[in-house]
Amino acid sequence: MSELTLSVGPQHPGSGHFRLIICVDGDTITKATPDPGYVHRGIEKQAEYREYLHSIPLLERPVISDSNGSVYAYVLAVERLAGLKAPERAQYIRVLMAELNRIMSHLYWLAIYGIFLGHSTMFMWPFGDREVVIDLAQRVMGARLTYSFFVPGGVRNDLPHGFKDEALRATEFLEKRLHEYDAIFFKNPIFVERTRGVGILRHDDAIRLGVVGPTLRGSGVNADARKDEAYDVYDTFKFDVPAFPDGDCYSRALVRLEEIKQSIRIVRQALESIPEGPFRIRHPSVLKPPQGSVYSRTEAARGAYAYFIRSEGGKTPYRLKISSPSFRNLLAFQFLMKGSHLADMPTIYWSLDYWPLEADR
Amino acid sequence: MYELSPVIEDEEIARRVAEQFPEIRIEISALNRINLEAPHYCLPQLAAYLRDIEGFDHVASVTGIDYPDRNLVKVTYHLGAYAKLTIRRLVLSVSVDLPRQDAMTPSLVSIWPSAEYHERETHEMVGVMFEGHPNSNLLLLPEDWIDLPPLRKDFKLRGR
Amino acid sequence: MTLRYPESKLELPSGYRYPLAGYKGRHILDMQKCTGCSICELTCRNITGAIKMVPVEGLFLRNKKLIFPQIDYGFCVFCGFCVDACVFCALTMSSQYELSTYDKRLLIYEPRLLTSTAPSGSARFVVTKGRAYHRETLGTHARSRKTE
Amino acid sequence: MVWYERKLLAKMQVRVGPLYAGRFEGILQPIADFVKLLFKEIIVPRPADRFFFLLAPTFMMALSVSLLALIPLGPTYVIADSNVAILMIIALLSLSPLAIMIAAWASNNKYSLIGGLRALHQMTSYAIPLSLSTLGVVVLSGSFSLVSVVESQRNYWFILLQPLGAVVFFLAGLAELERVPFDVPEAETEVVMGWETEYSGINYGLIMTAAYIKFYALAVLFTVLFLGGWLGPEPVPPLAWTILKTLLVVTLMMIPRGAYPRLRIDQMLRFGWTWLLPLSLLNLVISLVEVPLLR
Repeated sequence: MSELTLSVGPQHPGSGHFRLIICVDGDTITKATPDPGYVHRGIEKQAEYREYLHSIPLLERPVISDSNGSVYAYVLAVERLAGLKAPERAQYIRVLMAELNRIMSHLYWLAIYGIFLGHSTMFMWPFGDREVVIDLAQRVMGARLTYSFFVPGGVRNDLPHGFKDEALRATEFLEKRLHEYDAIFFKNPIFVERTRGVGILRHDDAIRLGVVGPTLRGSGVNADARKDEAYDVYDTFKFDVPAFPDGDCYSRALVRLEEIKQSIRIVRQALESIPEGPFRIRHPSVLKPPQGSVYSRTEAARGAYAYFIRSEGGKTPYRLKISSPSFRNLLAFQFLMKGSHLADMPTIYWSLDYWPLEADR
Repeated sequence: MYELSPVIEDEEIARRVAEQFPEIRIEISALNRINLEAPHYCLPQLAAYLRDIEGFDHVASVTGIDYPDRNLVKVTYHLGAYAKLTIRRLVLSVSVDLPRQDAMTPSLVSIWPSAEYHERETHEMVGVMFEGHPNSNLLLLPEDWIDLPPLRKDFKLRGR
Repeated sequence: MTLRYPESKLELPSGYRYPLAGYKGRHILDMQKCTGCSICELTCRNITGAIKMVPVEGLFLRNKKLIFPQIDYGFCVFCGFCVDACVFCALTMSSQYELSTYDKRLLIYEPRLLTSTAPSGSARFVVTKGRAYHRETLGTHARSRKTE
Repeated sequence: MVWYERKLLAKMQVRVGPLYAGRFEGILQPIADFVKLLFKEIIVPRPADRFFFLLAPTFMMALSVSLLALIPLGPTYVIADSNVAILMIIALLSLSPLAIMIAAWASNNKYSLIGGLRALHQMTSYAIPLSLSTLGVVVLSGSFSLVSVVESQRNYWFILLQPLGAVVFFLAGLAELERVPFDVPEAETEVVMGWETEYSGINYGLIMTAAYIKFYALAVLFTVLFLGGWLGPEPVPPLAWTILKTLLVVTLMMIPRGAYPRLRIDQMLRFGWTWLLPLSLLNLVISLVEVPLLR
């Protein structure tokens, strides 16, 4: 059979707003060219017209399943530009919420991975359990997905009464469920068969392509911006950075499972040690940071999320650059797809946790 | 993990770079942030040096900033390191000033393959030509885009 | 896990008002507190532009200009920055989330409509004997709008 | 039965399942779905071969329905009690790849083609273990007629004599029906909907109905071949016994859908040729040994 050229997406059940042009020879992919840009919204340009505070609802739009993670770096960058410092309680709340968001995002990932592998129970269960975390987040932040909760100089509101007990109960429930996931999904022979040894990204290649997040840690590089940058109060918590050396889809999946466990650990520590105090400092309602540029990065659910902001002293940023994890992982597509089976295409695709909106911005 | 304290190590790196490339302006802007400003002709040598000797093994982002009043476009590479543990915390930026018309700089894809898509994005968004880039088709913009590069300052959003 | 939506609904905490946590649902305007300072409009202008100040007839001692916010829920993203910005605590949010209508013009809430705490939205579900049907109640909505 | 599957799956996944159509827990949902499909527009893609494109669903339906005619539900509930019923069933089953290939090729779509090729690979490689495992039963009963197969199970159900054959038949049947974990031809994240991609409206409805009839037919066939058909203690009528046993088989066939992801085509073919085929041959040998022992 001669070579077929398939356009996977943007209207394909396994692609999202994204096109992957693949050439298949029989069942083997000979070439894969990613074609992003279907959801490019010019967020960087739009942010140039907005005041610092008012960009926040816009900037969390790229990744609604991890909206705290995506504005975290922005908030830190603006704080550093304007010389603000969030009070300690606010930093704890931020860490708490960012970790809850990470759990949410990873559960979402797991659920969709189930769909990509044709496992409908794996789709339903994590989605149901994600609801527990969403309810928790909603109690604090007042919305289910797009919170606009982090602001320069702290957070928007304090934790409600009784939040600690609720959160502890939720983490216990999640931990119980994670054990079940481990038994039912991760030890499922067909799941292992489908993911182990598929889409191998070796240690050197991962570094060379500059991938981030769980994709990187699945290749055995335990880099994590939470450790490297130690922003806010992350250096006071004990947590591990899971890394698995195999670099296949299975180890990328395991990294995410482990990360949920570590996030639960951080949440518990934060709930225990959260200090009393103000949650937001007073600052002028229109921020006018002095001239300068700042690069700040945080670890969002999909990897290192970085903002580069250039200020010329005005009310709005002169230039705002988002370096998003999905855009950086895009390069791995060409590399991983080549030579794999057509049937492995969705497995590899979603194991990178590619989020088209985040890549296009 | 650290042999030297972070601050001293940053200065150490800055000193080494200054010795090697006297024409480069170096600034340690904050903890873990080193900014270099290089003329564009020595970019490939600098990049090779940073990769091979200092151990910065990937590009985290490439930003182009347009300054119409100073008639220049500034391209900034943000570099990071994974393999060398002691400098993982560092983000090193290399900036190049280019003339606004006919902005052209050597591509660093051959040194850092991870720069490929970042450079492509900068090419279409800010209008910088990267010499020797393997594929400079439009990435995020529609294929039939004929307007100005959208992140140039003279490209105005409608209604603003 | 599954909620049988129209028959059973999500139990939500109370609405958001600035320093207190709560659900960010539809806005509620206290016309006695509002001074027409337009800070909410200024705040929203660069976020979505959903809020517009419109003149209202009547006697409001604190509001000399007699202008009040009008919110277009077709644009609103429920970020709640207008609530943060409101110095006089005139704008708060409620936990109503069923705002869908059959006509997008009905998504524009005039100031007087914003004061009511009653559930709004014209698409309604009618639950009979465990089964639910949706019914268009556009007429009643428009009527309630006129009377208020 | 569609309703039953959806409810069962929902239970496994902590969901509710169909709820509104019909008085009791949405029992009329399949009918509602079918009526909806009836009223939808039939879209024939421009590059498709119109005649064959429209022929394929009908052909598939005919194949499935004629399967039903051959399978006895009780001693008297049989439409065509043929002497060579088993042979005919195998023949009909091996015709269905042809129908799929017609559908795939006539659609003139790359995804349909890939899905169709996958289906072809899968069905041809699993039809062999399927027929070989039925051969064991034929050897034991000494007849190709399904009625006499059941009658010869008076003393023992054949599942006791031939556990291997039953397992092989079950797995090969799952593959033949394109059910999870063998639903590779219609893996929606890879090839959209496989060979069904271009079908819409009632054509799609026909394909789905045909698939479910085939599903049901194979479940009854399993009951007849291995579970002693309508044989059972007296007060319950024979027909009820068949239906009861069939329901059990159907449930067993549905459970994998909730518990397993889908296999990859090469893994599946490897499983078929390296495990199921030798096992079915082994089963044949076992049954040849068993025949003199039982006499």
